[in-house]
Amino acid sequence: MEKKKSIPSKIILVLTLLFFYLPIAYIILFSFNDSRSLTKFSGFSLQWYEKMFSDSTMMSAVLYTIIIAVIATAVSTIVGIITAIGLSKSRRIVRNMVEQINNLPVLNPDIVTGIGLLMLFSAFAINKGFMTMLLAHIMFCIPYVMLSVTPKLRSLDPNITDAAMDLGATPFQALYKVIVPQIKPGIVSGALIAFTMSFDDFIISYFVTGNGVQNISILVYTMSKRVNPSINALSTLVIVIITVALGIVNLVPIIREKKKRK
Amino acid sequence: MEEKKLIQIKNIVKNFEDGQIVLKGVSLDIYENEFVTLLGPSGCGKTTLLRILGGFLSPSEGHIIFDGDDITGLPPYKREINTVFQKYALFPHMDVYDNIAFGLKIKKEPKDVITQKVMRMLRLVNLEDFAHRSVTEMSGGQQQRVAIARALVNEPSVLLLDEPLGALDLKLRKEMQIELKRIQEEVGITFIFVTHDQEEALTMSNKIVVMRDGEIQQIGKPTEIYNEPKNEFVANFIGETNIIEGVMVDDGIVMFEDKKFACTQKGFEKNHRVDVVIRPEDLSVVSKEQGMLKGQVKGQVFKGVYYDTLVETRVGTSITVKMHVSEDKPIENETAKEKISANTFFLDVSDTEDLDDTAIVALAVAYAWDSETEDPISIKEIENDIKPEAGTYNVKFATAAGTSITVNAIVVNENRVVSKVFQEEIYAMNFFVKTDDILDSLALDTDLKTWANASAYSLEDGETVTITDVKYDFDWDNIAPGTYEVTFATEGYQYRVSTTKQYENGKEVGLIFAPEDIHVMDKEGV
Amino acid sequence: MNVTIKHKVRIGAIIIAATLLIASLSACGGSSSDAVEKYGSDTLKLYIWGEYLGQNVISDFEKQYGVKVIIEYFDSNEMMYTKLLAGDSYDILVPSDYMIERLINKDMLQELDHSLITGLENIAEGVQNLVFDPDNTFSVPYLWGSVGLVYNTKTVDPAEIAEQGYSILKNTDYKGRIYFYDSERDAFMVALKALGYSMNTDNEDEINEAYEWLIEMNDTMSPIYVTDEVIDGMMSGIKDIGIVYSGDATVILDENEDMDFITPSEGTNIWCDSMVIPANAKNPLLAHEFISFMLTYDAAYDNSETVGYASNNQQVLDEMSSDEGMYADNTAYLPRNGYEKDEVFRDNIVLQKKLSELWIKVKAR
Amino acid sequence: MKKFRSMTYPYIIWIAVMIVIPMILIVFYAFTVEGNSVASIKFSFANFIRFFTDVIFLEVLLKSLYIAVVTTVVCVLLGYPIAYVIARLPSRQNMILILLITMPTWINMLVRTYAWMGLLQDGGVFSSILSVFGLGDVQILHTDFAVILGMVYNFIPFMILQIHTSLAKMDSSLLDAANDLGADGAKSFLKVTLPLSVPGIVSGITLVFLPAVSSFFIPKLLGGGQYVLVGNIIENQFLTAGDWNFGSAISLIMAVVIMISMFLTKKVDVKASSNGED
Repeated sequence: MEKKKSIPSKIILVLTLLFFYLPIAYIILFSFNDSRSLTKFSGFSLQWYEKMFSDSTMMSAVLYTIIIAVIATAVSTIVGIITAIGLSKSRRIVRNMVEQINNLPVLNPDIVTGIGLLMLFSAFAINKGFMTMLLAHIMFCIPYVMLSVTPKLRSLDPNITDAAMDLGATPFQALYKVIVPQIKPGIVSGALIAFTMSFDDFIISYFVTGNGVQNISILVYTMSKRVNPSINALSTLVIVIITVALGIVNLVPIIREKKKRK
Repeated sequence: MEEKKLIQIKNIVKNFEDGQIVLKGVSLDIYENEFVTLLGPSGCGKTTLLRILGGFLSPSEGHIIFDGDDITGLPPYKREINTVFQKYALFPHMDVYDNIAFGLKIKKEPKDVITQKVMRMLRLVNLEDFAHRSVTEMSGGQQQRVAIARALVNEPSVLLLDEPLGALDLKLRKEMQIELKRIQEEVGITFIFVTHDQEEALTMSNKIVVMRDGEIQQIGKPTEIYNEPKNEFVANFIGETNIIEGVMVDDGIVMFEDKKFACTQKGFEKNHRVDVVIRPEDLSVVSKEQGMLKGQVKGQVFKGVYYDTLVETRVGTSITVKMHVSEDKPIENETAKEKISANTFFLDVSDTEDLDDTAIVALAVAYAWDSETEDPISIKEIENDIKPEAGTYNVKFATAAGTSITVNAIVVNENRVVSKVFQEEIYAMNFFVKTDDILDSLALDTDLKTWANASAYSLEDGETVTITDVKYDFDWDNIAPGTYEVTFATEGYQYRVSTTKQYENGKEVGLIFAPEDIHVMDKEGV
Repeated sequence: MNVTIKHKVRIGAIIIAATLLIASLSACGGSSSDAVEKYGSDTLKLYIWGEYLGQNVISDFEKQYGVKVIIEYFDSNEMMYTKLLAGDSYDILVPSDYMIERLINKDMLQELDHSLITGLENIAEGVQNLVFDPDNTFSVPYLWGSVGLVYNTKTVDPAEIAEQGYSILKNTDYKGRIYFYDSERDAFMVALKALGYSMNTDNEDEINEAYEWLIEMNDTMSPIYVTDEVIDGMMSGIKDIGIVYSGDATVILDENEDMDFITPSEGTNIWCDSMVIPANAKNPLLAHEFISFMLTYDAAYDNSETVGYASNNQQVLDEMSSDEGMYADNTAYLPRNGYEKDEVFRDNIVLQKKLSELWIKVKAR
Repeated sequence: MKKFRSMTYPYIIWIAVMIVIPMILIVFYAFTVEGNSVASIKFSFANFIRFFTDVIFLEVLLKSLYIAVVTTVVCVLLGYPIAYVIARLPSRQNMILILLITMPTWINMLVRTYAWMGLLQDGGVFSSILSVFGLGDVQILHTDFAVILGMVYNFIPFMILQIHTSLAKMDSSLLDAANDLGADGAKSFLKVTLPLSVPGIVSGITLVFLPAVSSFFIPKLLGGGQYVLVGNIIENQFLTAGDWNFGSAISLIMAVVIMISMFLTKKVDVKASSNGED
């Protein structure tokens, strides 16, 4: 009942966090190293950042990553919500079928999904590149959105739409005035997952991309052969972006709460 | 049944990390095979006390003496006490049998013995056939029984029950009450039962402990608690009752409603302020003449066997104002095909500050509508030159299309009635309305209050008092132009009386009661 | 209500922003209309080995022609080939000899229009009329070199390595101290040469012997299989011996004077990576310009200097290796010329498939 | 309601194209040979025969499974106590810690794996630490240890989160009940907490095992070129060797293997939670 922290548990926590954050700290530290060495820190410098920003391949990789993540998130969120709501009203068979298929990309190893799409695109002779990558990302993002929205929908009072329509709302007014606001938390978390999924994806992108379109992961993978501290700089950039994004998503509600209380 | 003390609770204090104090020094003795009920509203500390007894919480101060030795620091699993938890806390990964057997298995009792005991318990709570059912697929009542069996099988000398019936529907609840009582008598051990349901407490316990804000208000047999509540809180909490302020004139003589009555209480010093409690069933309605108290029937609720009749022995503070009803027609704007209507209105000087457009529109009953479709049209602009001093001012209402009407706002001085008895004042204004306004009204009483701007305040704390009563002598459905009187009143002295006969509202009646039915209690005495 | 409106707006904004970004992305690199009307498009898609371009060649080329170069890197000819099969289109490829041979046989290249290429005369002797494309019908050399061993003179006796050649890779004194090259071709080249066979053999027994050789090496020496990692590895002297491409060796020797390079007497793979224009190229005109540009002295110099491989431009080659040249006393820069045991890889799909499978088996042990 | 239903139709088409067809393609390719163009169809088991008749491929498969299993076990053994400790913290810190643990997972897996490359370098941070104990030139990078470490690092958060949720949503009064019925801390953990968190463990296992079996860049980056797991072979078949048929066959086999192991774990789950006590 009364929860307290014992010494061993403290130790466990400290070690855990150490384990999780050591590599990240390492990346950030060595992105400021003034030599190419990945083993000894010989002095502070920003040269790798300069190199990164002047390197058009890296920059375009960053750009592609962000663009794709943003679009994929937006699209998959909208589609995800609409479909989830639709399903919640659909016949059981339909729902189960869709949910089953939906789980395939989640349960399948990414590599399988990746090669599947690879073959799909070349079967239809679609030129691989930005579009294929975007489609792929949307494809694997939607299920995550639905997974986080559906439970919220289940917990809704089934009469609520009827109530709205009884009060004169058209089905779609009922949708965006009554349902959507209520499942908002689910939507937010779904969108967040989608974004990071897309932002971090390597395997699937690796198989479906082409024609010089690379996202950060692919870039890191192809560059990791040679020591290249700009990768650390790039990684630091990624870390910052993601941390900020998360910070916003997690802190905003808390701050709101605080405001409310006052 | 007064036997030896089983548990002594010695001024237990509990305050949580966040500083709030849940128990403020509670002391209580519990005897063998008693059925003790801790009764109180949520947050009164009853559950905390139970958890302390169970050993799930440790008190900040005080001691628990169990059978002579101090068990304050003893962990739950070393206590001869078992608990039936609020939501049963059955182990979802075990079936009924294993749930019940859990404690015995922990004690490493031989298999056959375990089977023996579990089966006996299942019989006790009559669930023989459910031994290997999964607890998750059982009804609330059944889970309840399993929880009890699981606790009892360990043969504790005390069983703690934390609102065990809370989750059940009314019918099941009633059954389980009897069931529980039966079990308690059968196994003959002490039950300590937590609830916020006074009826439950009254029907089951042989000792009730009424708690409030971490303090014990009263300890006693159900009858004592019911008939001689220690204070207003207990009296109210233990059921519907009439509580009247009064003065203990002398031993055996109490005065309320300016009349002296005989009563049985003694021992108060002279002219001591008291609360007088008369239970509804102790009052009876007689003809006005022979009543000890006279009043008017205010309403009746059929309660099944009897009527719950409200008798008002004294009207509350009231005020009467004039309602001028005219037949003025609305102003029509041909070009814009609009109609607009508003009335001259009175208001008090004190109203003129914080007077906003919505208030003005409400007072003037101003509104505009499309002369063809009858659709309402919003009033866009409101001009007024109202000043905070007596006088007549102009108020102009206009729609976007320019359709406008001008009425008077008549500011007058105070128009209020103060009542010493109830320490409150009521206040209202004369007002003008159109016949249509009345005909269109959906809830006339409320509208009248709005139009007359009627309100009432307590003089003690300045709180607003609700106006319960609006009287008028016109016929709502076919009102003719003219001037009418409207009276607004607050609630007066009302008595709850359980009657078998039905009385129509407004009937003048009398009330009688016997001296022994009056219970006098010290004002806020504990 | 306004909740969702906001929502919409936000998403709308995002999409707009995104599209703008794309626009800016494709725009950046100073797209100039004249480039468009001259070549039909102002972007050149280059598919080339990683770590294979001079510091400034690309930016220079972009400036000079007012175009944008999209670069994609491959780390094996096979990877590039598969991509092509998958239908990706590029304007310039820079694969190796045998792969070019295969592309030619599969009609996946277009003939070069020599009238559009300047500087063919500068091509270094070492890479003139190569077997797979004698008169540069399809390809123009980019960089070339050989494969040899880089070793740490502090820990490995030059005499010993000179005398043992590739066999030193099975010398258990150096167990756990060697980098082996992670590509079926080079692995089998080493094995076959060590055994004294031709690296283009398709004799089952010889191949199996080589396979055995590799397995034995793998089991006794616990080597680390790497590709470009070898460069940093040897630079910082993590291991003592490594199979290294001459150019990489040049860079290594440049960085770490303890290291030396040797082309074993058993012979080696003299290879040449050349620029070709695939059949499905979208912008062949610009591609030709690119080839010419890469033949110019400056570009060639930049490439050779940064990457360390033998230049396709004779003048550059001479200068680099001349006494005051930057690779004057760098044993790795100038490939061995005209040694009878050295060979050029020929294309042989069957062998290729077999090797790649055998190689996986070796590694997977 | 009809209106709402119709909202699903576009997505149904979408998944048909983007999910179902690719799966069909994999199966199709797996059972055919010759050529990556859909045009030339030759049905055969050749790919499977090739896989199962060759010890090496089986060895690779086994090795992948071995690595995945070890990873999973380590994740459970380390993840459980962590999750447990966190779950017992007061809600505020609890929330913060969960956030801290999820944070890294948001950051690119490749980036984090790359970081380990640097940390495990010969002469890098770790070997320097080791050299303090006179183990200077112990090879860490390019070893099983490195690969498993990398996988654990990348996948353990899933395990922790799963277990944590299962512990967090467990009604604390169950523990009170256990105590009340005579079980001390240890006993009530073994008989109540543990069995009730089995579902969490199982879903955690699936979340770790799945990517671990198929992962190919962690072994490539941390294991070096000689480190071949199923994932690497598949990658190689598709991107280097260009034999899509064989590649599909292997991924099909892998998928089946995974399904089987999932099925088995599920069974364990059912049993465990049905008779958690004793």
